[in-house]
Amino acid sequence: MDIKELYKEIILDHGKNPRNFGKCNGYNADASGHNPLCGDKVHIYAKLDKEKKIEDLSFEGEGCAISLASASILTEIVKGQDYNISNIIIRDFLNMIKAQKKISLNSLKEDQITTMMSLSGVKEFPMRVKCATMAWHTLSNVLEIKKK
Amino acid sequence: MDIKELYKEIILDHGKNPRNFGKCNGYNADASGHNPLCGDKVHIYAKLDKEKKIEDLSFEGEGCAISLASASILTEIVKGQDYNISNIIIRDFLNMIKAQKKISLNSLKEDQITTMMSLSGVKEFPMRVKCATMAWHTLSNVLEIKKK
Amino acid sequence: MKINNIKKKFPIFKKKINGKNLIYLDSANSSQKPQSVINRMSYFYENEFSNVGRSVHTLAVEATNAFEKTRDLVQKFINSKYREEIVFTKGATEAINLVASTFGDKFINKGDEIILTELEHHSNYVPWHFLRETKGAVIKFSKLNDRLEIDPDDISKLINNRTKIIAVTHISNVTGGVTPLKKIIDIAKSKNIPVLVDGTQGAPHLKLDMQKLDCDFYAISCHKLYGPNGLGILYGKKNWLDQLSPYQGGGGMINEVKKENISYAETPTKFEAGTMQTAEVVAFGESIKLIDKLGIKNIYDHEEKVLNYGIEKLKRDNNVHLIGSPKEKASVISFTLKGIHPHDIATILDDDGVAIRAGHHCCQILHEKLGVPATARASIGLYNTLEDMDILYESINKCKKIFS
Amino acid sequence: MKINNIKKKFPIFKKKINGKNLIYLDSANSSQKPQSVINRMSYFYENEFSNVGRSVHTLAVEATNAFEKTRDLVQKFINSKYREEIVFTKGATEAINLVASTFGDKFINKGDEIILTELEHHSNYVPWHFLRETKGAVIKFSKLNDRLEIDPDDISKLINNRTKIIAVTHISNVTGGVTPLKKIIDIAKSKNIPVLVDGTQGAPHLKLDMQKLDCDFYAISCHKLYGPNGLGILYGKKNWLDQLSPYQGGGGMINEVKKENISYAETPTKFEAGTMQTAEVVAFGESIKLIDKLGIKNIYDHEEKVLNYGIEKLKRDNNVHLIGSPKEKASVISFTLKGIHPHDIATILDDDGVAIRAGHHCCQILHEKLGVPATARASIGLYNTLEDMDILYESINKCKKIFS
Ligand SMILES: Cc1ncc(COP(=O)(O)O)c(C=O)c1O
Ligand SMILES: Cc1ncc(COP(=O)(O)O)c(C=O)c1O
Repeated sequence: MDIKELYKEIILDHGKNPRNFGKCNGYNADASGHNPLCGDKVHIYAKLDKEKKIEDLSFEGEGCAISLASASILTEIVKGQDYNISNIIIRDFLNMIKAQKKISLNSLKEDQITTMMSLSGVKEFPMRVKCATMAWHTLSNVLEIKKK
Repeated sequence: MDIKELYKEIILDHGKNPRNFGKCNGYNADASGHNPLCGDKVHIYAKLDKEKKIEDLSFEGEGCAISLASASILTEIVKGQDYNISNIIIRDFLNMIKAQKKISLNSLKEDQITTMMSLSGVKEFPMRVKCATMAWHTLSNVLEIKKK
Repeated sequence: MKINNIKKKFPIFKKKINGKNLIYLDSANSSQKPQSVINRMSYFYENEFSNVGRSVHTLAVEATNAFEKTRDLVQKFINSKYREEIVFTKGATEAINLVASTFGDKFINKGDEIILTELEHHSNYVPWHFLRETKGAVIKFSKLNDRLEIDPDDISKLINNRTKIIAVTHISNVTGGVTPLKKIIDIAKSKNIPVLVDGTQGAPHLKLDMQKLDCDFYAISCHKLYGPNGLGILYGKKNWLDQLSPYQGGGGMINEVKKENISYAETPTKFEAGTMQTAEVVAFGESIKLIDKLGIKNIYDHEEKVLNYGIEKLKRDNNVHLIGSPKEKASVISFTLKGIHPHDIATILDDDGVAIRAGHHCCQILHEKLGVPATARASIGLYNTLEDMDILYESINKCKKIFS
Repeated sequence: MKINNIKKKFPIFKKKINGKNLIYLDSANSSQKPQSVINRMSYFYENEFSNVGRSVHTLAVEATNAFEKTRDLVQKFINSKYREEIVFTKGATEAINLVASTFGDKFINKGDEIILTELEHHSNYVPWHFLRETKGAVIKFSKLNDRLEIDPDDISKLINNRTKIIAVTHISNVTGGVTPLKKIIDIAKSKNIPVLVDGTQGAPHLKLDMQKLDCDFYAISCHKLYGPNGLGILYGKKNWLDQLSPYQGGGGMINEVKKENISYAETPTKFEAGTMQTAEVVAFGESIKLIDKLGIKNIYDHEEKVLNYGIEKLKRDNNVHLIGSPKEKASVISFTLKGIHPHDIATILDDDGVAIRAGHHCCQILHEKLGVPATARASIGLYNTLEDMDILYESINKCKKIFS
């Protein structure tokens, strides 16, 4: 596969200018992820309201373009979703990367799906899968913690 | 090499009926040897007189035919010799086994040399070298200890 | 795949020993390797070699995948619940040292007791002895019965509230006796005592099922399983491995390293310090494949036929004394020959191409009990045949002739 | 033997990566293997395999001889005084763990100090950290100077009467800096403090002479020396090794085993518990032979030419930031690229067949000091060429284009 399939415009853009970077105001749940082999780190901050909706979502972290872009895209897409939908989005994303499944969410807009799929090239680069999935696993932890 | 070169009549005889077995009367020096890998053991007892002669010499031990025969032959040949000659005999024996050198001792009788040389077949069986040399190394220790 | 023709898959059997065919009866010491294992290793070095788990380039990715695939194969092979329960070690010896050291550090204090048996290999005694030296632990040896079998009732009697662990062999490397593990583990579980099984001799012959067996630790040597040198496996229940501290420190086993403190990776990574035996692990996958293809049950049945045939033959000879008479026995015939030291037997047999082992087989406690410093041991692998037993028998006769 | 044509002796270079030639610049991680090493291992398994040191049959004798012959070769290679000073281990990591554990047991007590440097690999830190955890030892990190060199004067200042050992790398696996060992060892000797050298990166590039260097311990990884996986060497002065207790317990390292007590074998046997990596040790002999044939000095000169050529090229690029500027430097170029994370560099380079490593290279202390979590590292082995540096340079340009 062409290396440019991995480093698409949109990924390079998110990697260089990550959206929702920093701690969002009034966050009430957070968790961190870490890949000890390469040193990549991510910290996810979420503000969850009583109706089980993710009111606000942001991240901090350091790492490669893939991991930053992935975290950035994650916050863009999941912000504003409710718990259940968020979990389905996470599952679909991980399935796309790990099991090469298609994303087919009714609640997502066409361009949101396209954005998520920009990361699908990662599946051809097994050592980079963790870079792409870490933020998503971490958000999953945030939601898990909050449930308890 | 034929296995019978190793197990010569004379070796089998010494192996079955070791000479000078047990503790000799009035021994005043002794040392033991041990091969941890196979469990062979030998203990040499010597009675040394003031003129630096080995008045009496015996051994106890357990092990294979080669190791028993070797200890038995050792006691037969070295008994009655003085220190210096004993050390030369030991050296010549070890050289024969390890470096394939000939024995050429003026102080030994023809048949004594033949007896010692009956063990020369061992050099073709590297794993058995220790069996054949242990008693000789141990006697060397006995003499070393006594010197101090 | 037919087991009858299996010798052909092991290149060493083309070799002549003193002009004779090699009759290899030293598999309990280390087994020979099939061509598939040897080739896999060469192929790996020639085409795929890289360090695993560290770099992101193509070779590293392929190597890491191949390495981890063997972990999956091992998981299936021993039916452990989680793949994280598989730790690669240098051998069974290291596997047992790992447990004795880390379990001992955490759970064994002065006066605490460790139960072993008189049948244990030094590798399942010396590591525990270290705890006697460093911690003041007490070691109790469970006595064998007259058949030289491990007796669960005797183990049961040794247990008290200071007992911290029971470490026991699966199959004796001297008598071939198969330990009644299920009984021992039931007793231990009823008293909440963990059990380590030295499976070095068990793994090559018996179907393994960790979930059914329910032991806490199980040690395997890959080189006795037709695999490469320098590789072993520690199975440990995840719950235990998670509790234990790392064994060796180094690259790959850390989470985060600071000047003041260090945090460690998860199980099993935290136990795999430094560069691993990548090529060996990858090649060991082929051993498992071979065993699976033949079927471990078929291997056992075949070996049992050879074993029983050999025993029957040797029994006919009054000069042969067999060591132990366990009711359930696998793959090992140890014996002494009246008036002939085992070393002499081994040398004379070797002259006929018959490779056996003579010595205490790293079981001095047992040999002290037997009252002999050494025994001769013929051990059987999947490649041995009835004919091998005939040649062994004839060669033993030759010993007697030489010594008559 | 000509070093210019040496790639041909390493079969992996026939391999294509994404359709391109393999430019292997990850030798500091693990080196590729020459055909002679691979063939020796296969040949051994196919024709000579047996366990060593235990049985008396022909195969066992041959295997034992082959095994011990490598010990002789290693002795010559590092010019140690006694062959007993060579202990075979699983790797440099195990070698350092062995010393930290056994030396620590005996000589390090609460409040005693261990001096390391900020340049150390985790394998030369975590084992000492264990002593901090178990014994309350204190670890002091000697600070690097601005060139990221180890500074003997700084080490000297850290020494006091609680200092028990100094453990220091020979060559940094990140900066390539060559440690002024002679100075450090002189200082240490004048105060009677033993020195362990992590020679993992030193051995592949520098002429070793233990008697001249006069360190107390030296750790080597054979897989970085063009040898097989899963094998390392600990050199220790006989006087030290004799004093230390065994590290792992098991078969082969004992003198006599009784129910109440155990006595151990002599150095080095007492440190070689369990079945050793026979095939690996035998095959490693071929690595030494290859290095000897080429001449380690010629290897160094060749690598230096490649290194300097590469550095000069990269220096021309303002976006490239080289890590460290040690005056004496061997074989490693670590760098960062403005605005591009090392992982992305490694992935893009891999697309061109260029295998480098990205990450903290098991040196988090150093990376914390640098203020970056990861760097990119191109490391050079004897098979690398000037052309490899050209391709590296072009591929780095491609990174910049993609990210522009
Ligand atoms: C019963 C038993 N336990 C442990 C071991 C030690 O295995 P290794 O030497 O492969 O570590 C052996 C093999 O010698 C054995 O037979
Ligand atoms: C400087 C240094 N020390 C120690 C090690 C550890 O070597 P190994 O992983 O072979 O045990 C390495 C290799 O990663 C190294 O580069």
